[in-house]
Amino acid sequence: MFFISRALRSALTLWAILTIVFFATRLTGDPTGFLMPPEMPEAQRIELRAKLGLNDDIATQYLRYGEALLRGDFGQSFFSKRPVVELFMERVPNTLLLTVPAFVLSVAIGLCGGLWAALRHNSLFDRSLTTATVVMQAIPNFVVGIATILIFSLSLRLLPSGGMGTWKHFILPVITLALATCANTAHLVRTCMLEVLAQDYMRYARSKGLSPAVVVLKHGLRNAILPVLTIMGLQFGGLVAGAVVTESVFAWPGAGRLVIDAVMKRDFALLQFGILVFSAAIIFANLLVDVAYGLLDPRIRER
Amino acid sequence: MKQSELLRVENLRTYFYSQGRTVRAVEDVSFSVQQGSTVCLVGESGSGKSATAFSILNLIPKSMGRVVAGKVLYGGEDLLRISQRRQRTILGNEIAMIFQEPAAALNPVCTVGEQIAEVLRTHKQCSAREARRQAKAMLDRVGIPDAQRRLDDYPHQLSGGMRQRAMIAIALSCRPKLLIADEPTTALDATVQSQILGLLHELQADTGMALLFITHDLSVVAEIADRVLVMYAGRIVEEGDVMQIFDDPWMPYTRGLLKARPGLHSGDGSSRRLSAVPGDPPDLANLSIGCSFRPRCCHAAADCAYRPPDLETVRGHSVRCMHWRQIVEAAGEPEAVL
Amino acid sequence: MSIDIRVSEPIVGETEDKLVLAPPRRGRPPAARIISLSILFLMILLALAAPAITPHDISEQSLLSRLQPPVFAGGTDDHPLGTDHLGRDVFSRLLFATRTTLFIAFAGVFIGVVAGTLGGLISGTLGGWADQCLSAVVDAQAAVPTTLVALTAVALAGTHPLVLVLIIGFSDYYRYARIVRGQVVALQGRSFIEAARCSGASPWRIAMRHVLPNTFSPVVVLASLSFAEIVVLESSLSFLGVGVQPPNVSLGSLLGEARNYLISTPWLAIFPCVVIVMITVAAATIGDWLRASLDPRSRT
Amino acid sequence: MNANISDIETPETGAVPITYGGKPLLEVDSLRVHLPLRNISPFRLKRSIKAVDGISFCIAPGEIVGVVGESGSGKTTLGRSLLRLVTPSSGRIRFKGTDLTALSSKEMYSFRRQMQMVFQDPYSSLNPRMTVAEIVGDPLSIHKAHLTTQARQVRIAELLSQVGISPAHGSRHPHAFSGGQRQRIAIARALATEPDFVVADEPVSALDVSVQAQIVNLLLDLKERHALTILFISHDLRVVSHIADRVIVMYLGKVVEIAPAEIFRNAPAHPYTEALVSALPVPHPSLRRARVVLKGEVPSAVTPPSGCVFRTRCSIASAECAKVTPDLRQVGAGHWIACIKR
Amino acid sequence: QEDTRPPLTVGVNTVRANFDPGLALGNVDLPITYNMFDTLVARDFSKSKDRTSYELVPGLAESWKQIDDRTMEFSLRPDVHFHNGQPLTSADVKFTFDRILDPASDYVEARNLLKVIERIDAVDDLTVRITTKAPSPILLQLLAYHTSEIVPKAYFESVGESGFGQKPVGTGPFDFVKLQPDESIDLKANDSYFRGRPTISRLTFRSIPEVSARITALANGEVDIVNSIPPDQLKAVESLGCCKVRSVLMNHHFIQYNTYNPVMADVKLRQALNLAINRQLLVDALWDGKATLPHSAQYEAWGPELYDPNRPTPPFDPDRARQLLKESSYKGQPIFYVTHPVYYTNGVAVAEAVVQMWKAIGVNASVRVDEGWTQLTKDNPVLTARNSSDWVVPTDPAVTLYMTWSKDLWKDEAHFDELAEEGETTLDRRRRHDIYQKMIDLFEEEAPGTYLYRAPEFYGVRSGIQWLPNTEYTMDFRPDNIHFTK
Ligand SMILES: Nc1ncnc2c1ncn2[C@@H]1O[C@H](COP(=O)(O)OP(=O)(O)OP(=O)(O)O)[C@@H](O)[C@H]1O
Ligand SMILES: Nc1ncnc2c1ncn2[C@@H]1O[C@H](COP(=O)(O)OP(=O)(O)OP(=O)(O)O)[C@@H](O)[C@H]1O
Ligand SMILES: [Mg+2]
Ligand SMILES: [Mg+2]
Repeated sequence: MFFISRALRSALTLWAILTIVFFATRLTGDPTGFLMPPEMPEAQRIELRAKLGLNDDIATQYLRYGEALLRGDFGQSFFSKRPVVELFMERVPNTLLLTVPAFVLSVAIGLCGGLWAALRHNSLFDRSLTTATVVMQAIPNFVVGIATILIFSLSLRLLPSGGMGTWKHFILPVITLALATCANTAHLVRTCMLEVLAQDYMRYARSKGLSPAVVVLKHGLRNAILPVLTIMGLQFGGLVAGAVVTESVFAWPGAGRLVIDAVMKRDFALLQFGILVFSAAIIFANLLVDVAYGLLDPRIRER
Repeated sequence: MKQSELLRVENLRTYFYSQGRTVRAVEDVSFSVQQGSTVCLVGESGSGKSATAFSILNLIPKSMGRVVAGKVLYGGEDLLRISQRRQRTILGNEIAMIFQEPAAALNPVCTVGEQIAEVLRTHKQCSAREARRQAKAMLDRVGIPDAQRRLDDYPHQLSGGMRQRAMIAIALSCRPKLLIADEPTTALDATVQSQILGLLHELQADTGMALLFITHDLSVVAEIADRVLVMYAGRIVEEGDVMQIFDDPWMPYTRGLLKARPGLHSGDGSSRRLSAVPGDPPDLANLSIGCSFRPRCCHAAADCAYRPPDLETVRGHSVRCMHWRQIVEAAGEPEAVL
Repeated sequence: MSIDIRVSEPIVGETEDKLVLAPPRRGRPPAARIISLSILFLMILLALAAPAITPHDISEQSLLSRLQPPVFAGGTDDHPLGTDHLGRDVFSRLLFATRTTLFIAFAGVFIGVVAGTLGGLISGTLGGWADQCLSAVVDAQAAVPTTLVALTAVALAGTHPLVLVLIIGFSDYYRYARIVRGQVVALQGRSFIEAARCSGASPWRIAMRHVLPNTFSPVVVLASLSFAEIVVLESSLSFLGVGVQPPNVSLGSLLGEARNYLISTPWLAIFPCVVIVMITVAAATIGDWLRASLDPRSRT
Repeated sequence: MNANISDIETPETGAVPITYGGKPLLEVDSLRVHLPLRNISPFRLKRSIKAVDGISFCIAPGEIVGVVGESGSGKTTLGRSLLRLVTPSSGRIRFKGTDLTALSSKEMYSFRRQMQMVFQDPYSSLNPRMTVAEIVGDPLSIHKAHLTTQARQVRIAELLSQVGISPAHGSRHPHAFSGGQRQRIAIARALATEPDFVVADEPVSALDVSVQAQIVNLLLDLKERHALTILFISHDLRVVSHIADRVIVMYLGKVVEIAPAEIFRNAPAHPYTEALVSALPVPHPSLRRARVVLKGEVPSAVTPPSGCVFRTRCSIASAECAKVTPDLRQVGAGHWIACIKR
Repeated sequence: QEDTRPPLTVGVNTVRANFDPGLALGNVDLPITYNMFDTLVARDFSKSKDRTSYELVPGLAESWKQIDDRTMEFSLRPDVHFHNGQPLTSADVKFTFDRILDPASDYVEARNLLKVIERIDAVDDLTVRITTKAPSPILLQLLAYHTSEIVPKAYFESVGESGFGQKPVGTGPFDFVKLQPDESIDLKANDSYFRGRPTISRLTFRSIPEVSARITALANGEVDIVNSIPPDQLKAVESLGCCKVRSVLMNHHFIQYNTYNPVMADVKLRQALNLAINRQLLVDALWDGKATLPHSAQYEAWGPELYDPNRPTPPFDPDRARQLLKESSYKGQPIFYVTHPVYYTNGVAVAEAVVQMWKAIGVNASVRVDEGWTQLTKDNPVLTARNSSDWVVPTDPAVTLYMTWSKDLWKDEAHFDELAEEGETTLDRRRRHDIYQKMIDLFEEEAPGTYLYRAPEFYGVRSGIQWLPNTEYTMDFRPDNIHFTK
């Protein structure tokens, strides 16, 4: 039941997002400028607008769109003339190929780094990590991306500069994507772990004569991971957003670039669906987090 | 009655460091615990009772403070200087501790069963199944109804009293020689408190373990103690047999405490006013040189401010006050509190 | 491996009080704060004074002396940090860029904080339907990646710095709203709020006088982190071509311009990067410190 | 599904038990506070905790009435409902003859001045971000807005010194004070509007033994000097029996006994009160003895036992106790119990 | 048997998602479609050394003859097959144009270009007849343009418009294999190509949007050729040691003034602005000296009959400009130069430079970057000037001049339009010469805009590959234009 109400609310959220995007795009943009070269005369543009159904008043357009949605038709791209669902389904796996390993990597690095820093609170490692996290968060993704290309690809000739293909193609974009969020995760794990370390149950666990590993991993991490988990849902959103930029840098044919293109060219149907997909993904990620939270934290379960 | 010494604490000194201040939480504390006896450590909040307990087990987090000096002799070994590995074989096994707040001390994400079994598996090398069986037996033992089901409950699913009993079950599962109980009944209702006290007493009689019982409640002390240590501002200010403390308190602080208690059968008629100990507990980060009770002491004299009083022992009854003789004489026998 | 929370080290021999009484170093040393504070202060000062102190006009071009290296790499004194692809003075542009970026970040954070705090406060205080609606809006916004929101919004509404500021501020407010709302709800259970109700304080008064000040700490921390994120967001927008546009310059747009020159003239990118890092690190440090000093408990 | 049985069977007593010493200041009649529980599933019936379940009593002016009972027995909820901090589900609260339950929150405003509360935890009852003077001055600026800044300062200083805090410390934040001092500040805040009635919810439970007596004395002083009426809630029987004129014993949302303090101390009638008193640790080691130990756990307030709520732990309970819900009945002067066996 | 021909990978800006030649007319599409499709009439760039002009030669049509002023008949080359094996017939040709000319279709841009065509008739299997609405001097040019690339009727109808865009089938040298939009498109050699067997086995276009990454990929050998190298990176590419830079002149970049704007309505102001621009400086500084200054709105490739080499290049005379400005009604009103953030190489840089030059003569100018700049209408108060570029192919003034300038920002265009319409329907060469020169005169006088330079496009090519670009964004990998030396 919890899920039904959650799902309803999510659906409502998505509808709201869709509506806002719908009106915002249509009130401010005209895709025909992007559909034809600048050299085309104005009459052609008007003809094209009519063809795309953009000359009707916006309420009519909205109703038409809503009606199509009810039929499960999300429209087609102005540019490729293909159903947007199809376009996205082609791209989403690519984005997942990038974001999922990046997410795993980021969590792994973040977890280990944060844990170690917390355990060695105020050590050199801890201080460097804290500084590094702030610095990492400060350097834009694309700078990291291009810099890694120049270093590993141009100078060292170790890795390809972009595109998909072999496993080597994954390394740079995944690392680029992971770096930004792993700094965040590490910082968070550190903070949470420090808090947990100060808890009575940690001392109590030690007073039972348990080994340090058991104390830290079983009693500490299991508690520290909980707040981290909540943030991880949000991190996923950040990752998706980061993917938009990273995909552009590494010529990665993912959904992020599709959406950027859609924004830039006012490809309405594509943009609407894109934002829908991203939002749904993030909402879903947060839902997963909630479920995981429930599984990991018995205190939540009964509520 | 011949008793042998189980634990001996010598000149223990523990400081906390926070926000650039040094909190002298435990200052030169010495005492010993005999096998099978009950020693009560009394003192108001912040007087360093818990700090003493944690120092004994070497559980002061490095990030917060240090055991600065002292020895904790247990079976000829100094618990503060033995290896970590050796320490772990003693903690939870030969010396167990019950924490002040069971709600905070039990790990919220592990079941009670897990938390009991964990100790058994660590110290007694039981199989998982055996540990679980023993865990259930322990829960039964401490009087938790429906123990089998409760094994799989999480701490938050238990009532306060049950949580405290679960802690006791954990502490007793390896049959320790010494149990340090840090205010185990403070957070509990009167009826549950009496259940727990009864339980501890019973278990102690069964297993012959020694009990270091920390509390701020003198009536609890009256109920269970053999020997009493009164702590004030990080120091032991009075030590003696329970009868000595209750019948013939020497330290003005102890006297004040005893007098300040509302009696169930007192205070009818004219004045219901209690005789309060004036003032507030001291700040352990800013102690003056002299007697730390001086600001609240109605018998304070000028020389109390100059040097700290030493612990004076007469007939196994020690007191840290320079003027105790005069004070006791002047007051005569304290009126019996009934 | 020995682990921090574990035991204090075994004591070796007798202790010398002097050694022991000195508290061990804890937390960020104040030096970091002072440095951070002076960096940020200096940045703000430079930014404010930029029009007066820049050696060149930021759009003053010298097409014949383009892409000159900085002075330490063989450039001339006239352009201490070299020139860009139109022969404009990088140093001057850097100062102005810092000015724009600081403005966007400060104003963006300000809008976010004000809007978010108000929203969270209203939502948490009123509860019921108002809460449901506001939370739904906040959820909706949290569900769309900020970069995308900003990208879409900027693409649609234009790239004027003020528009940017508004968009950035409002694409960020939901986080404050969430935190504040959570804090408000948590505070409802605290007895000093009950005490205020008991003395007849109106819900509004409780919200403003009793609840609001208690939400400062988390908001300040978040704001200092957001500060960094906003700087990064702004430059990502520049990268995607919708950030601050000429003749305005921001650190992000400098980076965006410089990205095609990373191979031949990398310093064009390095300078703004360094400034961004300095600003954000300083902001984070100061945020940390502000939080500590806003808390009356830690005041002595 | 027997969740509602006790509801049906509890007769509306109507008559308010015992008026002790003249015209009551506060009359509580069949007060019920059922707090809704957040439901796991909407398919289940809406459940609620019967935190206070049909309580009637009254308080005379200048009286100190103690309320004792185990944790969760509804003491705090009772206190909060008297001040309309939580809305009663049914029943009436008459303060100086006005039915508070019928008032809108606007109309309640003028009564707020006359009724105040002191909370259990002195650490969370003071806003950490306000100075002590601000805390104490806050009710003044609500109810005495006409005061000049000057006059307000004077009043704040007065209040602080009344509770034994140096007015010079007014600019400090609460964290700079010890627990006992904080509790005194909280009392000063409660006194700021010169109330007639104060609910003191466990005001000494969180305090050190050595400081408890100070607060108790302060409250006694105030009662004497200002003819303050106090509802003193505590689980510490000793303190309650010491300070109170009459004691109300609660168990699982119900009153099981109301007795004058001496009777409560010396000859409690209800088996629960007996057990409570017996559970008290002895005051002196020489008095160690065997005791009546209550078995079992307090039942859930969501689904309380039928009939007498205490029967599950009562040593003298019989089958009848499960069927009959005992009413409060008078057994002596000002002494009422709810038990069919005694 | 084993294919010993090397594969070739090309790094391009972007690989889009639709390759229907009627739609894929963007600069980024042409390099790809050009290698999959053919037109009836082909262009042969090899005759001109710098490949900025071409001759029209038989393509899919073996020969053609003028039937009357409005009709032309084309004989198709026999034995041409589409990639899917179907032979090319007149039905395909008819279908190709009919699909575009259908007023309900999406081919708005293509239809605008081909609007002169009235009818296509299939005379027999290998003969088609094209009837125009009026005599058209540029019909062959139009038929050689990308919009006129021939698609297979049967296949197109079976997969539909969007299906065709995804899996195009043509007659060209390379056969579509796989498309991964925004990543790459794979083509393989069409060994039965009617102009001969291609010299490369596979042709891959990889999307690499970042310049640095594109250069890196070239340096690494991940790709063999890249396009769109900014002039500032030429040295970086050359210094790699493994690559050469090839360049070719493309179209003109110009500035267009909004003469509807009350400020810009003053011709003296416009002339002053024109004179204030130091074009040579732009060319030297921003284009590495590789751009050229045009002789007004003319392309040499128009041929000697239409091109007048004696027209001067636009002069730079700041003093005269100041003078004119003083004489004009201009009173310091703001003048906005609107440009797209990335559309043109150096677009923003030039804008900033030009604005700087305008400021130097005392004009209150500033740059407005707006990625919706193509949509700005004449009544937009901000728009006073914007940059744009003209058409270099089809190489005829009818296209270059009329398509560029009879647009809506030039208020007094009536006479210009009349001339243009006449020029479009006049077959007489001398008359056309006069018409277009007249139009250029008009343009120069009225100054609705000004030409800046003819911009080059730079390609990086790994050594060992002999390949030349054309004056158009097409990249020609037909057998005669790509060879390997080793
Ligand atoms: N981590 C810490 N950092 C700084 N000071 C501390 C820390 N832990 C305890 N203290 C201080 O040390 C002193 C002794 O604390 P301790 O916990 O031993 O008191 P206690 O007697 O157990 O009190 P209570 O009855 O409240 O449990 C107190 O003044 C306390 O403020
Ligand atoms: N806001 C609330 N929502 C739901 N249940 C509540 C709420 N407040 C109290 N309760 C429940 O109501 C019952 C009575 O609570 P109350 O706080 O009045 O007891 P108490 O006698 O004051 O206990 P204590 O001695 O622990 O303070 C308890 O079971 C408690 O869990
Ligand atoms: Mg303690
Ligand atoms: Mg309570």
